[in-house]
Amino acid sequence: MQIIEKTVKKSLAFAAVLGLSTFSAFASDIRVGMVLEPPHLDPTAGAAAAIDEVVYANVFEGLTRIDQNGAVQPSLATSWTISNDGTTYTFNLKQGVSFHDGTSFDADDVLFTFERARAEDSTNAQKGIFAPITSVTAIDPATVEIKIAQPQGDFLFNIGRGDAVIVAPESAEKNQSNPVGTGPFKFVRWDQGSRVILEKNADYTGTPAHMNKATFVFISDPNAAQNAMLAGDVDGFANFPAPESLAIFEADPRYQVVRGSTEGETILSTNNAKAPFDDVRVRKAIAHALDRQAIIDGAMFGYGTPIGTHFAPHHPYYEDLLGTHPRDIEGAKALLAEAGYPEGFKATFKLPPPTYARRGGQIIAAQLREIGIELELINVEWGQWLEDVFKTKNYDLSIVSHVEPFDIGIYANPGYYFQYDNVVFQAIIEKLNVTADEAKREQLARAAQRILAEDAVNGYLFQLAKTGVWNANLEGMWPNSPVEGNDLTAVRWTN
Amino acid sequence: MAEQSTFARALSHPSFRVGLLGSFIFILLALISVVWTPYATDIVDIPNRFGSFSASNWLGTDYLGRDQFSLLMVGIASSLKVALLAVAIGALVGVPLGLMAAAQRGWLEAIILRFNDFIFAFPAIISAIIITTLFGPSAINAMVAIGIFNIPVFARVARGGALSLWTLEYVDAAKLSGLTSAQISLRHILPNVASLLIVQATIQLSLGVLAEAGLSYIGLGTQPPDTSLGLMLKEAQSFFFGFPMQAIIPGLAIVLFVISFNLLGDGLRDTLDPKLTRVSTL
Amino acid sequence: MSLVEVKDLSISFGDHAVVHAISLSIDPGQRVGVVGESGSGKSLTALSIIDLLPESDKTKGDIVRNVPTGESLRGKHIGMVFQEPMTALNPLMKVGDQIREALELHLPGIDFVARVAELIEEVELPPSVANRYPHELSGGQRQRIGLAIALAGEPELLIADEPTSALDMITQAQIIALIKRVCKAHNMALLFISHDLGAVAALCDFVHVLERGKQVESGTTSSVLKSPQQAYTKRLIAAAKPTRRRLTTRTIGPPLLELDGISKRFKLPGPIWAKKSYVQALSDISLTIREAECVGLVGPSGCGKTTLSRIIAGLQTAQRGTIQFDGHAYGRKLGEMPRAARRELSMVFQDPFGSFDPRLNMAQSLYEPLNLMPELDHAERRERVHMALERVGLTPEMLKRHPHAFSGGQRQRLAIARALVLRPKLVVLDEPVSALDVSIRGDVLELLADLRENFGIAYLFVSHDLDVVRAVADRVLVMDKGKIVEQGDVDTVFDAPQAEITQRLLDARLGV
Amino acid sequence: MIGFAAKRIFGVAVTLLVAAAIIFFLLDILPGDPARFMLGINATDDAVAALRTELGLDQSAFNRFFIWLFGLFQGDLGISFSQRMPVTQLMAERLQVSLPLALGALTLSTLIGLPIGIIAAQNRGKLGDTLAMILAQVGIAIPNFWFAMLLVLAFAVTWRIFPPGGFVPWSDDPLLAARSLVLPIIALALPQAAILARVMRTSLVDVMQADFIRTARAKGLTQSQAIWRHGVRNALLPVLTIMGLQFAFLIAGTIIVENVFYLPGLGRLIFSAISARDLIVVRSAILVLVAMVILVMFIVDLAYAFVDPRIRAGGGRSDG
Repeated sequence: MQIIEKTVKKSLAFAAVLGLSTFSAFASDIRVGMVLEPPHLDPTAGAAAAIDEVVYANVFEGLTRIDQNGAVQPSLATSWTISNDGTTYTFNLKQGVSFHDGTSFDADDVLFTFERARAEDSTNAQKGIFAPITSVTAIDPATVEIKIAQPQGDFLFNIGRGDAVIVAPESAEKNQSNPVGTGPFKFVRWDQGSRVILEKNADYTGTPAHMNKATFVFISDPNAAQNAMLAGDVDGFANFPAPESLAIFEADPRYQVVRGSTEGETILSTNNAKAPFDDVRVRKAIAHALDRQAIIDGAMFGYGTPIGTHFAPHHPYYEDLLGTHPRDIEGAKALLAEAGYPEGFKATFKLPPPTYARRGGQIIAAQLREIGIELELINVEWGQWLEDVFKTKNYDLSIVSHVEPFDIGIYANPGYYFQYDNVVFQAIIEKLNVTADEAKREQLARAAQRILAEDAVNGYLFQLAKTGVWNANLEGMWPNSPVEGNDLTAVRWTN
Repeated sequence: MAEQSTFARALSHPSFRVGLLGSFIFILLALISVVWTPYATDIVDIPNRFGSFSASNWLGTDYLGRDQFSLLMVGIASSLKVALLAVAIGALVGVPLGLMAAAQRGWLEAIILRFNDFIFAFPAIISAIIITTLFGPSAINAMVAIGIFNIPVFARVARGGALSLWTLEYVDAAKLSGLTSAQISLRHILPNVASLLIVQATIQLSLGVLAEAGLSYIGLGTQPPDTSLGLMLKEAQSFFFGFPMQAIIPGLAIVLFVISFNLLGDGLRDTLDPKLTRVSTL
Repeated sequence: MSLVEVKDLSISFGDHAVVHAISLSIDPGQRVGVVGESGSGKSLTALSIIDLLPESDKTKGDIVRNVPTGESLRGKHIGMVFQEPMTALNPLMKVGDQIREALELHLPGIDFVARVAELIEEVELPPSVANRYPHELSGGQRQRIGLAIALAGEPELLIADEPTSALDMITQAQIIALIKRVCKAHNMALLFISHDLGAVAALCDFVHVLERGKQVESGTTSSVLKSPQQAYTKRLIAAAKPTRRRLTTRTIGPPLLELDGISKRFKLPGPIWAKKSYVQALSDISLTIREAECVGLVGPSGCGKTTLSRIIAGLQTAQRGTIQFDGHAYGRKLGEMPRAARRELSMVFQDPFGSFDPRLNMAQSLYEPLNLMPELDHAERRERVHMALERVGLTPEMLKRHPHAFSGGQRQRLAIARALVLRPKLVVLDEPVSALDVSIRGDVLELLADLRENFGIAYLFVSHDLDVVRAVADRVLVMDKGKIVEQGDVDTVFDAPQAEITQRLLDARLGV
Repeated sequence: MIGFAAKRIFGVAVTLLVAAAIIFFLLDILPGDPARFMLGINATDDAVAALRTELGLDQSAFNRFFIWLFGLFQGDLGISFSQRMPVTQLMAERLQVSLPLALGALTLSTLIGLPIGIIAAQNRGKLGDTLAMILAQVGIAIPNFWFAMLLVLAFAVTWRIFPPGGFVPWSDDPLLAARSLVLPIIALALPQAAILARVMRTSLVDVMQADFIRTARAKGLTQSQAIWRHGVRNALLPVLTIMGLQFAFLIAGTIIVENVFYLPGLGRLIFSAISARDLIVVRSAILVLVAMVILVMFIVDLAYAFVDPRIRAGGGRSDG
């Protein structure tokens, strides 16, 4: 706190000189930097992660919540029971909770929320969460019953995500600009383009937040982010955008760098339906040519965990498959020759805007050049990426971080943009989806991981790190992102 | 004859000499980079990144371990290319427009003038935003955007110069000789406004380098793995605390580049007829 | 005691001496003239007297001013009027305020408004002029304001540097009369700088003649004019009285050019929705020029003579009327002049500096008219150009040079040569000698007369200078406000003018 | 004067209309479906279709153009696709930053540039003039974003005198708001001031050769009196033109500087709207920027007419 005090004093001194008021924080306030500004603040009507990063667990709560380890915890539902066939969930709701606008929370709100999300004209970005639901019934004001079509292992996790937070019929339509939830923080104001201000919800019935006020400041430029931290204009970034600057913060006792990981598997996306990538030998050759550590060092300045398959290393089901395709240039060349490309070939490489893609792309291009594959780097914006790569699948290679948690199931969809079509894999996923038993689930998940690694469906690069930079006097921040969001409830100044 | 003596007079102008030398060095580096650089710029060498000045890497290496001097040469070349082609776009469209406006007067001139005012209202960055929204960011789009903004600049200078020439008696003499407006514009007007246009071109060239840097900074210009001075500066700025030279080298290169071309333009302008040059203030 | 005495004044820019040891003195109330051609150093001499030389110039010699020097020298004791009435006044300031500014400097405490009104009255302008901006006034009116500013400090000496050379004849005469009147009224000395011997003769008691920075002759005006001692002075005097030339071996032929009812009006700029307003530049002009005839066209500035000559040359079109030239008809609105007609007609312009493209050499410029005769082969073209050069007394070697290598007189000869390349039947001469120094005018006029004699070319000779017209033309047309108000034999018209404007033009002549 | 203004206003209106049409239709051929974009890569097709209808994207381009144009006249620019807020309101908030930024920079650059230019012209060839012009060369040559970053490093990071960026709304704390604009305005204004100083100097040096300065001197004014009373005002005419043209650069500069200082201005609104495929916001914001440039050029024209009586009478400034 010494440093903070010093900063405050210094600023006050300058402020006195200039006759202006100070811009430094008080000990019960926090200013959190974010790179992207949310387009609006309703997590049930948009895919943008930035929405959840502001309001999830702070303003809005779901029936369940995901804790910082990715485990499901009670939230608005204090407890629940699951029928033996795994298709009926009965939730007991928390009593005495009211929304920030004063209206009270009960089973009708849950009913409203789920019906709204399931409706034909729903604009919920994750309609898939609600698809299995066959009925939602309010047994009494404090009990809700939800039936799903077939047993589903991750249902409780899914309804703990931002897309399933509970909203009130009185305020739902206005949540985009004036979010009203039940969480520990109330929405105060959104200065478009600049910041969102939250304040402590005095009527909160759960564990109250430590901070009286929380401000999310939007800083898109990495240099500006660095300057804002150094100048003390923000107290931290949950995910600092410029890994190259982290060394400075690591070396400076005024700051702490919180290393964690995200759910983002960064992969060299490969068009499995397009020659020559439809040949597993070509994909394996690419896998042998990749030097993950160089990519992590060069693009992410060492922040990131290498992965050998499409699975988060921090997940208990993770299988270490890094050794499947060790770096082996000669082996890679041999595989290429075997596949009919002794001289290599040319291909396009579409790079979306994030640093990991643009920088990583240059490094990967240099690495693949060693085995004779010449890549033409094409920078694309997200809109174009969605259109070209994701929708029309008009691409050879791309690089993207898949940030959905536990999303190995996307490989079971042959229409997904990798165009990976493997019936064995599809059967495993189908089984996994209806299995509730932990041990069996783990077994199936590990089998799926092994198939992906063996088939070298994509180039598996690294798990995107979550590198928070915070004022050294803060604690309680989540190091990891098991779910999109910045839960500030436990964050406090250490004084 | 006349050009030579102009050039000789310009050479006695000290700022022109400095500008000429500077521009020459930059252009030379750019030209050499087309055929040769000390190292290839697409080699990634992570262990040797952020190398400092050394005998093998004169200006050190960048964050991917690439040779800074080679990058600088390539960066100068691509900045110059963008600025040069932007000038070419501006001149090739703007000069004929300006000459036409001066030759025809009347409604055609009115339309061209309105068009000029209209384009002026779209700073390069706004054109760049629109073009980028349509086609995605790239050096070519930056060039087109800057080029579009150059069009009215050249049209203005060409028209301004041409208008005063059209009142001269040798133009009447040419008309009496049966020359058409187009012939007169090519034979008598263009050569006489050429010096004005050259001055303007050097100025637009330096503005183009600056504009390219600005566009690259906000992500609308040159994209990696290509490089330009602006992009180098943008990328290096995040290492400023650890490796300040990474930013200072391209930053300084931009400043010197722009100053060189400005001095060159100033020197040329001062040497030319001051009456004629008044139309192109800036 | 003299008011100002200049002793052995020399001025140079760098190594280049412009004024060599000039001496002159001005007594109180005396009117002194300095005559010389452009570049003779007369303006620099004047500027050095009022202490306004650019800092970069080096001066030697003494200037004794028997008036209090220092800050009050300019304006209070010496006033000055400059040549260019268009640029000599601040365009952004009302003229009354510009006069008032001088009063505030030199006569603080008086009633400025009243004094400004008096000064404006003194220079014979209506009082309302005080609230006008310079661009709202004519050249003559502006020059009067310049004079009022110079008079504001009630100086003992007025320096007038070519105050009338940018004005038309009538205005020039008025301004000269005005300067003379105010000098007498205030017993003010005058230093009058001019290239025009006539103007000096009209105004000054004493005259100094300068030639290329050297003083060649000084004396009372009457003695210098009557019995000039130096060759240069004699030449100047002779040039001011051009010799008369008439056809001797040739006779005037049948009509070559006939204009019938030519009218032209210009639209004034204004908002698109406003009612359009026009100026009638030419109304119902009819005239005839015969083969080998030289027709003079005179009139005050703005009378439409330039527009008329450009319509005849096919550079502009008329809205109404017809032109018949050598069997071709043209000149109507949108009417293109037929190429066949263009071959028979050329033009020589006023400004010898503007009439050649500085980037082209003389060959390129002189071959240009042959564009109209694509049927000629190279040898024939060459022959025509060389012949034309020979006729104006120049040699083919000069063709390689660029315009800047020639003097004004040479360029005008080259311009005439260019006009002759086509071997035209009619040449429109637009003030062909006005921009030339007096001493070379005679040569050019002589050349023109020879060409007419030898080749039977007809001339339309446009000029503001009645003496020149009388010397060269057979017939004269007098224009005023877009109309031909009088025409006839030169002698008849000039000896017994019928139209008022002819009389006024004649009265404005400043003979030597 | 009124006729002159009316003529100009007519021209401005036509230009704006053409600009609106070009901006609208150019951006209409944009690839990428805003609805899909907003809902993310895993959204179902019904959700996307539902959103398309809600956003009015299923209507023809001409219909949407006329709805937009009609809205423009009423000050209603529609509802943002992504933020679901009236575009007018979004932009009003951003203009609170962009407008003071641009105008502040214009004012500051004028206050710095013109006096330096005048003093340099008065001391032509002397040490002060040379120094000022060398500084001006550097000022013109330095990229404004880099200059801005160096300012942040010095004044925000090292000395912490000014915030490194961000913005507090005027209604919150006008002092803090003004304070957050200090560095951005300086970053924008100094390069502009360098240009103005050069133009002012050139123009004044030019005017000092004019005949009417000689007349003023002959009248008895000292050199500096003549410059201040007659020279400066005349020299301002070309400077005014340049200032009008430079405003376009200033606008471009604000877009760049907003990024360095993470200011919630129009530029960043455009960028975030582009990445969200929020065309209605992109269009309106671009149109507002273009309109600002056109308006400033119009004001410059009026100012020109105000200063120069010749134009008031003549009905127009000859171009060039």
